[in-house]
Amino acid sequence: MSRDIQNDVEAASRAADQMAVCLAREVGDGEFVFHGVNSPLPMVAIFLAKKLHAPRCTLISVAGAVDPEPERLPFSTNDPRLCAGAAALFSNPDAYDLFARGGFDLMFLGGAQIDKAGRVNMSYIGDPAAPKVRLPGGGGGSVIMPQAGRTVIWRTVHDTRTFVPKVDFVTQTGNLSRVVTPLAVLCMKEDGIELESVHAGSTAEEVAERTGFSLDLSGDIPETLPPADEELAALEELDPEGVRYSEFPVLRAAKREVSI
Amino acid sequence: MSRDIQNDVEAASRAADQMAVCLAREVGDGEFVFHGVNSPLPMVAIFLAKKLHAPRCTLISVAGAVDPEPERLPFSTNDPRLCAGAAALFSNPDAYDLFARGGFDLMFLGGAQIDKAGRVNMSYIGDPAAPKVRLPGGGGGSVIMPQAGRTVIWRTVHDTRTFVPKVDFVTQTGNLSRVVTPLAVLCMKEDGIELESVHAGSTAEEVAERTGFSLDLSGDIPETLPPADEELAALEELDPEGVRYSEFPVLRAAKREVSI
Amino acid sequence: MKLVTLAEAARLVEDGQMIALGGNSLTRTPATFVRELARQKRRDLCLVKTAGAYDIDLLCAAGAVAEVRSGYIGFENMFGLAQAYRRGVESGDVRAVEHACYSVIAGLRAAAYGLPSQPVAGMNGSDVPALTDFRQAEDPYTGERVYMIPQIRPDWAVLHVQHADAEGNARIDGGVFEDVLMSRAAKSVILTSERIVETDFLKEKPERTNIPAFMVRAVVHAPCGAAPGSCHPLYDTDEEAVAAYLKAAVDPERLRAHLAEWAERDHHPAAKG
Amino acid sequence: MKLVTLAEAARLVEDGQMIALGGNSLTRTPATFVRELARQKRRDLCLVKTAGAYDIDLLCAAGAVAEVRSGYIGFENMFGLAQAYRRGVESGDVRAVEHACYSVIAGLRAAAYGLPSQPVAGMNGSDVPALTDFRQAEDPYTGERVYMIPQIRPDWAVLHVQHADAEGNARIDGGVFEDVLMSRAAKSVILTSERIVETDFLKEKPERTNIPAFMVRAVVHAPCGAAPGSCHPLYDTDEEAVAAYLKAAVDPERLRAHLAEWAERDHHPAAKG
Repeated sequence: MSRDIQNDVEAASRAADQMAVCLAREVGDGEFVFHGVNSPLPMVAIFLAKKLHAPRCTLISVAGAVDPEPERLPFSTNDPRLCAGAAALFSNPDAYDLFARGGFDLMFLGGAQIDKAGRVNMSYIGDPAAPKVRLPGGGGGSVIMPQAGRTVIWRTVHDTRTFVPKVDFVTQTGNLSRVVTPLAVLCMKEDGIELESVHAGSTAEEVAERTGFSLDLSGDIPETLPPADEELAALEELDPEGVRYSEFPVLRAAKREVSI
Repeated sequence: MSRDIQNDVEAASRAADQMAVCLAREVGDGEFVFHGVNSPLPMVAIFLAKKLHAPRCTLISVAGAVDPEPERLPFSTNDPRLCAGAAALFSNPDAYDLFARGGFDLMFLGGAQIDKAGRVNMSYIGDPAAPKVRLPGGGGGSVIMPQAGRTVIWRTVHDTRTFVPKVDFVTQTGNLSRVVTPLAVLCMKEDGIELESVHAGSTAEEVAERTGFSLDLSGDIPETLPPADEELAALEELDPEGVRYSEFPVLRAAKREVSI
Repeated sequence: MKLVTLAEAARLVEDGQMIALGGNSLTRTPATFVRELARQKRRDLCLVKTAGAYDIDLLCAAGAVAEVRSGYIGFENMFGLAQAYRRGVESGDVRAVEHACYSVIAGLRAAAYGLPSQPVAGMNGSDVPALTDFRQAEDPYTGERVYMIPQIRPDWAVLHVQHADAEGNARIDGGVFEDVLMSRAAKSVILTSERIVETDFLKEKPERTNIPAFMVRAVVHAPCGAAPGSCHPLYDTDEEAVAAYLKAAVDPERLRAHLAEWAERDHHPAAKG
Repeated sequence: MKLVTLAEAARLVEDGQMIALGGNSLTRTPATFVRELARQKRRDLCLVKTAGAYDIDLLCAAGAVAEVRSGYIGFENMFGLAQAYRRGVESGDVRAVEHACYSVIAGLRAAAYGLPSQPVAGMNGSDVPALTDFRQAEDPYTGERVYMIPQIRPDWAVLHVQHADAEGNARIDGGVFEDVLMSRAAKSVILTSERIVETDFLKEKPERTNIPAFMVRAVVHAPCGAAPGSCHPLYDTDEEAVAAYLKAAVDPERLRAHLAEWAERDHHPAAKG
């Protein structure tokens, strides 16, 4: 492995750990939280929160169970092994109904494009009638986001293609609380998304440069609380296979290289 | 038992057998049929039809099963024993949905009042705002009757309190096919309910006299096809305890007297 | 641990609240719980049920009921009309909100789905919608006019089940009727259960858990909790006891005796919480 | 007896029909059936699914698809986008009817409940309703404007299950996702099943029968019928096989090879009908 790639791998690993910890801190004890398909970081974060500060939070996952106790965390977040150890299954229609009647405090959603107003695109790049890219779609997002107590968006790249002045298509919006990226934590204020804290290794200026809409840097932007030793230890115990790293292309590539 | 009561008992028993057989004949082979709560005669009739001419009819009952094979017929028609031997349960919401999407060919409903136009009252005698009698209500009737392929009403009394010029309250209406009573079979024609056949032991004139709206007696009113030996034998084998008799007060009283 | 005594669970229900009662007719109804509500002299309840009998009638007899939303309230042929309910409605003490069983289901679905109302097929030609003020909406695609049933969101779903753990995970044997839907429509659930089981027992077949613990506020150990009705596969309806109730229901003194007579069974020694 | 061969069952599906596919993402999807539709060169299908992956993508790759109604079509991080689906939409060959998973559910509910459309909570602020022409209706009680999702009534629900008898009674282990709803919404059901069981086996626990026989037109014995996806508790996703498919999907020749390679497993000798 070259020195450059090794640096990238180390940076991405640190970012993944920082993001997992930031997402976990969003989960309050006793809260109801859901994660959907293709959500490794939120899945790891929720189990981390349950292990640390939120043992009484209730997790319902797209895999269809209430508070599962899987022996190990799978890479697919709707792997049936995510129902192991649950006392009750809970179908997806049932879970969406629970959102609709206001039963969830917190939801983690992805976003291919995000704009200052907190609108999220998971559907199309370009004109939906003749799209440049057909994205996967928002899953349950367009109904969930206006219904969840609060929504946290996570995105493993922080660049001006993601953070845009105006999304090409509004898949979902509403109740946005925070956005967590490899560089920073952003939060939703009255006038739109602002910078809340910057992870160690980056700066407010770098974040602003890699964000396609303006951020108010006039105040004092603190450093994100780095992962505590206890958090890192719990993370390693919970996720020894590195499911949290699977969202980072450079880490997937590195893993393949190592295993070869 | 006095001679008079004995005569009444014999007449009621004959009427119950005739009614059970008439109701069974309504069930076509391969048809989907439902019965609700408090429906001993329809329940017996459906099992009789399955035993004789309609082995491939599908019964779904309010007790919650598809094509049960109970060891004996219970007196309550939503007794859980009516789920015995079924390969699938089917909840009531599921059954009502099946009605709503047109999945049932035939439904048997009761009626406290029935008028010439085929409207059925199961709710109130007198003004609903200050009723003389609060009846049980129509169960699923008001949604079922407009949705079932056809509805057959059964009623174990035939008098001018039941067959009225205009019902006090329309609980349910629509898709009425026939009305079966201890005296006769009536059927729904374009201009309303008419007499189709008269059971042995009664006459068209008696039926007309005991019906509170006009019936056209000008044509030839045939006698109802009496129960065939095969039908009676199957009925006795199917229902040795006389569930079909339980809707007749005189037979309930007689049974109590005998058991004392 | 949500396991409490019958008396404690019944005290959760406040005067004037709306309660959906599980089971159907004389099958798997929360009879023990209903008797305790009567003994605690609860008042002005609004009861929700598709097809009720002993449960609704007893609460009407006890003067606990202001309103009943249902499709059918009656005993079957063997027993006849629900006399206390009938008397309550005829005297004006009880408001009967006329429903079809399916419109009760639709109203519960509206609550479960977070909607102000739920469309329902059928009801054409019936006087029920006008009497109950069910309004129509125009379907925005077909122009068809469809009845919309307003949300029914009970304060409590009170359900009797065969298996529950101390946290409130519950499994129902046999027909579920509207119980699962009621658990989703109500703000919270109170369970009475024939057996209190270990959670590990339910974990063996989580597919069979009908009600997850997080929906449940209280669990009562109530063996024979549906008597004098039936509870599959454990016991059948006790027809003599139902007949005895129907005689008691017409007279306040005898109703008190009925409630007292059942009190010992209801406050089962196992049900300590 | 509804037990037929895979080829016979697939021939029931006609060009241009609407099919709801069971399971979710790479879990318990009717993969064997989908491959057979591709081998039989079915065309112009309209596919319905909340969250799809291999099943939808393969049919798009095979040129079998005119329209997809879904909330999410994609492989997860390990594999990336659903390239054939993406290409189909971007080229205009496949019409993507933009839904949320919950609006797919609402459309299926409308069909199951015999309604022209079903209200759904949420979607405020989203461009999805305008793009897909979801219209609003005014709630007749609150005046609130609610999105109504038009009925989705598939010609077929194609579901892969763990247990079915020869008549079509089916039991699902683990998560049911939208399978039960799809069976009610569709005009008829085709089952592929890991095991063909005696009806008596299902009669022991009729509570666990998710789909009653009367809804089902055909049953196919399909061991490993969800592969390369997973089927709880029998097998996990075969990640290498999924990766191999994704390479095959970009090229018609390699796709034919993929379908041919799986043909022998799909036409399982046990699956004689």
